[in-house]
Amino acid sequence: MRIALNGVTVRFGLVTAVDGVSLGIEPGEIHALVGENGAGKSTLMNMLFGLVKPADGTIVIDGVERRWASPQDAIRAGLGMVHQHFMLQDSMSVLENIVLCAEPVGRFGFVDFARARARLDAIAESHGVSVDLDGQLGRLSVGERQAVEILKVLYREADLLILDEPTAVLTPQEKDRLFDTLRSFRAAGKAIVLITHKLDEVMEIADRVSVMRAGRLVASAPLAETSKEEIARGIVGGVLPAPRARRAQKPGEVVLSVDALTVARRGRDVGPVSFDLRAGEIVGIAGVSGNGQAELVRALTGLERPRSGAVSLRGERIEGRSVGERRSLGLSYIPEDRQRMGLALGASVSDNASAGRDDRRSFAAGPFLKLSAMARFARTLIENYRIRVAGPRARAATMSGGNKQKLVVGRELSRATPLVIAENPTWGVDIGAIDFIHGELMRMRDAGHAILLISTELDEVIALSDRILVMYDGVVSGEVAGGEASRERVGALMTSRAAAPSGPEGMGEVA
Amino acid sequence: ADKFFVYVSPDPIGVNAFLKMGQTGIEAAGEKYGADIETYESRTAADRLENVNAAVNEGADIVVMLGFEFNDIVRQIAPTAPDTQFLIVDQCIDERPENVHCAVFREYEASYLMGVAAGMLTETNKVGVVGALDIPFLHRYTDGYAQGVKSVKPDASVDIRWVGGENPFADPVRAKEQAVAMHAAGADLIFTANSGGDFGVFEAAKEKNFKVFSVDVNQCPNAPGHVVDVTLKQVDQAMLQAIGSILEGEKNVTMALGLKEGGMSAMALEADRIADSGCLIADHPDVAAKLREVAGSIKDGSLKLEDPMFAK
Amino acid sequence: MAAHGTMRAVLPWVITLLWIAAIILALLLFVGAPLGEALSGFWQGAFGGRRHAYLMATLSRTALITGMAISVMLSFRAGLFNIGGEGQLVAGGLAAALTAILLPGPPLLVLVAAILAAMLAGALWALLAGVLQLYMGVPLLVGSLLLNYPVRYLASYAVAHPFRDVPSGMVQSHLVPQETWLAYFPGTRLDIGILFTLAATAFALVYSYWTVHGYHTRLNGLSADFARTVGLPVRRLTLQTLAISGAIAGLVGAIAVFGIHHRYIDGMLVQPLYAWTGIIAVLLVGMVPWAVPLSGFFFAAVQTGAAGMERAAGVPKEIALVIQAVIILFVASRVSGALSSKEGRGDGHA
Amino acid sequence: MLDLLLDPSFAASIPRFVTPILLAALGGALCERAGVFNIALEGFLLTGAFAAVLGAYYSGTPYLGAAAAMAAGMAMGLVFAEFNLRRDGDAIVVSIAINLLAAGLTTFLLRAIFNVTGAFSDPAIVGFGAIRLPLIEDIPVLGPMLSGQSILFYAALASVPVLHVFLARHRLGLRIRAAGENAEALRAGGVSPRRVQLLALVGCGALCGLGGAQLSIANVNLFVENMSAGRGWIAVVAVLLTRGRPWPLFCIALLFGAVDSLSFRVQGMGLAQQFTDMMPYLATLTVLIVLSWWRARRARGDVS
Ligand SMILES: Nc1ncnc2c1ncn2[C@@H]1O[C@H](COP(=O)(O)OP(=O)(O)OP(=O)(O)O)[C@@H](O)[C@H]1O
Ligand SMILES: Nc1ncnc2c1ncn2[C@@H]1O[C@H](COP(=O)(O)OP(=O)(O)OP(=O)(O)O)[C@@H](O)[C@H]1O
Ligand SMILES: [Mg+2]
Ligand SMILES: [Mg+2]
Repeated sequence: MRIALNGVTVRFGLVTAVDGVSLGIEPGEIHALVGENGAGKSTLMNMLFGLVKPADGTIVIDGVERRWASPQDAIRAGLGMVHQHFMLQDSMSVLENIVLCAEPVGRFGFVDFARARARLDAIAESHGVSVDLDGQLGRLSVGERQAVEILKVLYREADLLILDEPTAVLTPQEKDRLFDTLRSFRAAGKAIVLITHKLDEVMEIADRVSVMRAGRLVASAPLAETSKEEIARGIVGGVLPAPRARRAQKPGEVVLSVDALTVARRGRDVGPVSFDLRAGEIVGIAGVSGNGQAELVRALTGLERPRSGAVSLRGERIEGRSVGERRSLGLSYIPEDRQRMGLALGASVSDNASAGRDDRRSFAAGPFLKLSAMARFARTLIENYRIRVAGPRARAATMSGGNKQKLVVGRELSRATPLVIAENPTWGVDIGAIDFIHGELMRMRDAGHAILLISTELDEVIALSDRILVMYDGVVSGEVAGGEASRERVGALMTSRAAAPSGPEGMGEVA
Repeated sequence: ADKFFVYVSPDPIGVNAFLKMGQTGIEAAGEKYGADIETYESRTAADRLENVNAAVNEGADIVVMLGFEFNDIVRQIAPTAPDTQFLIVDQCIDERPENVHCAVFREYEASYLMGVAAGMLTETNKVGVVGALDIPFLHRYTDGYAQGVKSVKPDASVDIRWVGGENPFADPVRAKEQAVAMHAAGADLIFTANSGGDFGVFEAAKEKNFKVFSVDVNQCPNAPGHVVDVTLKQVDQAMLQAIGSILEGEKNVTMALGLKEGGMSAMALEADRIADSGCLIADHPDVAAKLREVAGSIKDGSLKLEDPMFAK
Repeated sequence: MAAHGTMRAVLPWVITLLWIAAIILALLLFVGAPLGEALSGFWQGAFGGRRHAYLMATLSRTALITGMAISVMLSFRAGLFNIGGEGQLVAGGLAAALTAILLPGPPLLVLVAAILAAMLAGALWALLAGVLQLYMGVPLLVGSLLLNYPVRYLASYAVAHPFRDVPSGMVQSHLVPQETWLAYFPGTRLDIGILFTLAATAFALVYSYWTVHGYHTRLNGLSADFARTVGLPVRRLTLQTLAISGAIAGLVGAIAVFGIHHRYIDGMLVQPLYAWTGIIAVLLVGMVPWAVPLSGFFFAAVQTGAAGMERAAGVPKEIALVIQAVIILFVASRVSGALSSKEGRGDGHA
Repeated sequence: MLDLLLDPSFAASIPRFVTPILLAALGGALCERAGVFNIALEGFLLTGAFAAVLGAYYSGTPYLGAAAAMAAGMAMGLVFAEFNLRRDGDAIVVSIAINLLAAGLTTFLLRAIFNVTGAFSDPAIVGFGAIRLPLIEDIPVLGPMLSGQSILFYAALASVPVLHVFLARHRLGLRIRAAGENAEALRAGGVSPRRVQLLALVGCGALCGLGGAQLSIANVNLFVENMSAGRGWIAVVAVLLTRGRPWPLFCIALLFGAVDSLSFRVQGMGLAQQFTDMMPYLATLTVLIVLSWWRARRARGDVS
């Protein structure tokens, strides 16, 4: 089918997420949609799929203008979407997941699973996508889940496939398998929209590429007529940030030492993991999410008791200590999930800023709070970290994600502890904020603090780290010195033992 | 009207025959002495206090209270409201101010008669009694009954159980369960003295087909063919009399009403009503005769019963 | 523009109030009550009476309801859904009565000892629920609720058998020594118990707004994950908060004993639903501490007012419960969203 | 003790206690699985009990009584939905309010309609009779338990497998489970989770209504204030314990019901009434503690 979006605008309250975008999507074509976080890619596609209502603009399909009351209409019209975050039911079987919301019903509205099975076998035939229909979804790897999502779309006989950052969590092998499938769709004359942050993929598979920035469509052209650099420039708007200059300095004494640490998790335990972290160095931990990073971090920060092994902070054994004790011993932690762990969204900026400080005297007199002192402290953070917010008394929830993140980073870094653990510190944050946060981490390193950077963004790890540990399936599968780190080498390590699909995924995140 | 009487019930009146009698009593009094009447129903201890307070506030001349729940309250309030008269029915308090009056009953005398009947009629030699709550006052019923049974069948066993629970005086569900259980345990005649709960026992009697005794008013029609006899408590009469003497300016009116004074009775003793009472006792002239005889000896004092409320 | 803004803020509330009013009106019409008398009766019953006797009754209810509300509020703000206030209240009341009856000594000392005993009892009972949650994994919501029943029956047993005032004929303890009774305000039947409630309220306000402990528990209440992440001693905070909250409930029990009934009467603290009214009083104002006493007074007035309405217009006073429930449904669903998230239950809110 | 357990009238009494809890719990299960945290079962039960008496009294047949109970329960479900789903009220707050509403409305209407307080009983209230199953009633212990019960008991028994199959294989069942686990996914699939949850609530109301009917026009033929007396809360616990899975739910309900009825029997053995009153709640707590503790131990192996 042939789709045209004309001057589409989507608003969320005061935020204009998508701003007058016009775009054409052709059958038999893979259309890549790129842009930085918050650019509006998902929103645009959600709107096309009927999940959000446009404030303005129209959808024209095969020359007919269409309006959706709900995604159901879009689905009936032959649209299918694989969302940025999987839309699946862990406790259900694969089959149930696929038929959900499109159930073939027999008598009394009971689901006719046999019929569904037959159809799916046929589909598996034609596109070579197949998953054990009776397996429980919760047990599947991310790659397999993706396959299920795609089966869902096929099952509904979609002619337009929208995939929102499908490769973000895939191993290269899984990615290749996915791309083969996409090619077969293209051959079958289906239209495909592929949202991604990875330009290599765009170059590899796309026929046409559109770039969004700040809700606007800044470019849309056949791949042939553009180049990687041009696209990149389009994304960030003008010049690319120069690769960060790192001052060479030899690391100081060991700050954090991890020895044969193992952590429990469903399926296979994480570890044993051993490594040292010295003052004045950034050690990056790379890896596809769900390979044990989350568990490792929880064990280091004290949010979870390890099964075995030793952790010492500046010579002190801490594996048995509480979070509070560890923090006062000199540990700061920038959690991945700012919404739940980084901040108390319901509390004021000031309350958030002073939380977890151990210099009690400076914000409390005996049992009583020094509210003014707390507000003053919040104000300094707001200034030093250029946080855009009404003021110390504003509720944390009113900040945008990037500013929320800046507040968390500011609170933790301002403690100036010998050890900083930063977990995906720039996740879901706009490019300006990313640049700023990276700068802060670097400054800390240069100032002689030890920083453990856990990130699923390969480029981030490579850009910042003095040494890179790669985690795969719960263990450190290799170490690379920052100097000679390349996407290829690290990528290879991220997928070693690639034969086995990497254990149960996403566990860390549900924690 | 120039007079104003208030009746404060200790609990929701509902199907509670005893409290209903208070209602009829106050209405009768209103008629007879040409007074406006109001009824304040209580649900909780706090309600009772507030209701009596309210009665005084609303300028009641006489506040009639049913049941022992009001002792503290009257002690507290009566001294502060000298121009209000307080009548406690069913209870009395010692060293009371002169604007406090009582009318009490000797329920155990009538209950004793029920026991006698039960003792005579039981075939299994097992009888039972369901009381609302294990409190001394209700022992007037349960113990009186038990003594009655023993007096004719010393070897008979009397199974005493209590309803308890959230609202013991109005929980037919639990009352029924107790009756069923007792019947299952062999009791063939069950005395029910738990006001609101009586209906539950009647239900059980109908289902399991055993016979029961009940209290306060003629409840025989509530379970035709299952109620042997009932004790009769002339609350309304007592109220009328007491209010009468209060209005005559008598201080510290005190009435203790038993079989002798006609404040307590039993259907068996009501020659004129027994026939169309619907009570089974009508078909047992021998038993009825025996009861009249026992009642006689209680009235003339030849048979002394001590008040179980103050036993133990 | 600004006017327009305020308009937008106010309008939903106006509509809400209209809804509530409409429902109450419908109920009154349903029982065919003369509206005029009903309303004046309500007003009289809540605030009127000779020498404001009814206002005093309202205030004495307020003392207990607000007390319970304060107790509950401290838990709720810490994200602890402790609905076991009833049990803690009963434990306190019983402890107070028994201490005062059994303990010899000068009245004032006895009174103080009894009040402390009540607070201790309430605290322990609340802690029990906390322990069940922290060490046995029993959700506080359910655990605290179920614990209401055993203590209720234990108290009932205590005053029905070992400590019963037998001659009184009721299921109740003996009277506490007359010298320990709380005095009445001169010329009224209102006891000074309400002063204790005021003290508790003052404490709660200071605690919630200006103490470190209150600050930490508040953070824990807003996000337990966050509190854990920044290293707050979540378990200790939980137990301490429950203890404080239970102690206040116990205090309320003592007020009821020494101020109103002067003994422990079976059911005297349960049947009037003090604890539940306290809970909804907190929910009504979305756990905002300074507003809690006001909403406590409001609900007390609704209850006594309903009684007045019954006297004046024959409207069953049970209407009070209905009114309260309706108000909570409409209002609380606008203000308090922060509860189920603690349980991690309920459908996803915005 | 043993003879007591073998006492046929004891066996026969168990279903009377199990039925209301079971029906309410099954309703709660629907909500639980649909992701609606409904702890207002107590209120739903009470409403049902009252409506049943109302219906039976005016229609003269228990069946219309039961119908009225279901209708009233559903209405409560709608109220819950209105405030929890549409107005986004906190589920716990709404539950508490609805429990109060039920307590208030029933006592209020009791006086407004029948002009009585506390309890209403009248010969015109026709209850469900016992249904005797010829052959089964002769089986020793099970006989009296399975035979001679109200039709509602058999309905409750039947609903267990029905609900099980419904959740497993019915379209709505599937969607209910989805709404409970990942509502966003349902939305993305073009099905409104709210609507699914609304249906679950209505179903819950209907089942609780029947449970209430068992209390008021099957166990007895009258209404008593606060008749549900905590059974709804016990049902809530049963739901939480079993996470709304029908068969385990059935077992728990059976256990709670048995203890409930046992508590009456042991009074005959000289145990103080207050302690027998305590038994059901202590039993519930104990089961809760044991299971939760066991779960916690088992879960300690996991992340989170
Ligand atoms: N439900 C929402 N309510 C309010 N604002 C929203 C909502 N969803 C998205 N936004 C805002 O709209 C903008 C576009 O978001 P969108 O998710 O489309 O970005 P994106 O390009 O998909 O980013 P990413 O690459 O991180 O997925 C962002 O500023 C985001 O905060
Ligand atoms: N659920 C929501 N409801 C209302 N507004 C929202 C919501 N989510 C995001 N916003 C608003 O959208 C804007 C961007 O939010 P979001 O958290 O997506 O920003 P971001 O793109 O992640 O971070 P940043 O834009 O700072 O890089 C902010 O103004 C935020 O207040
Ligand atoms: Mg974003
Ligand atoms: Mg996106």
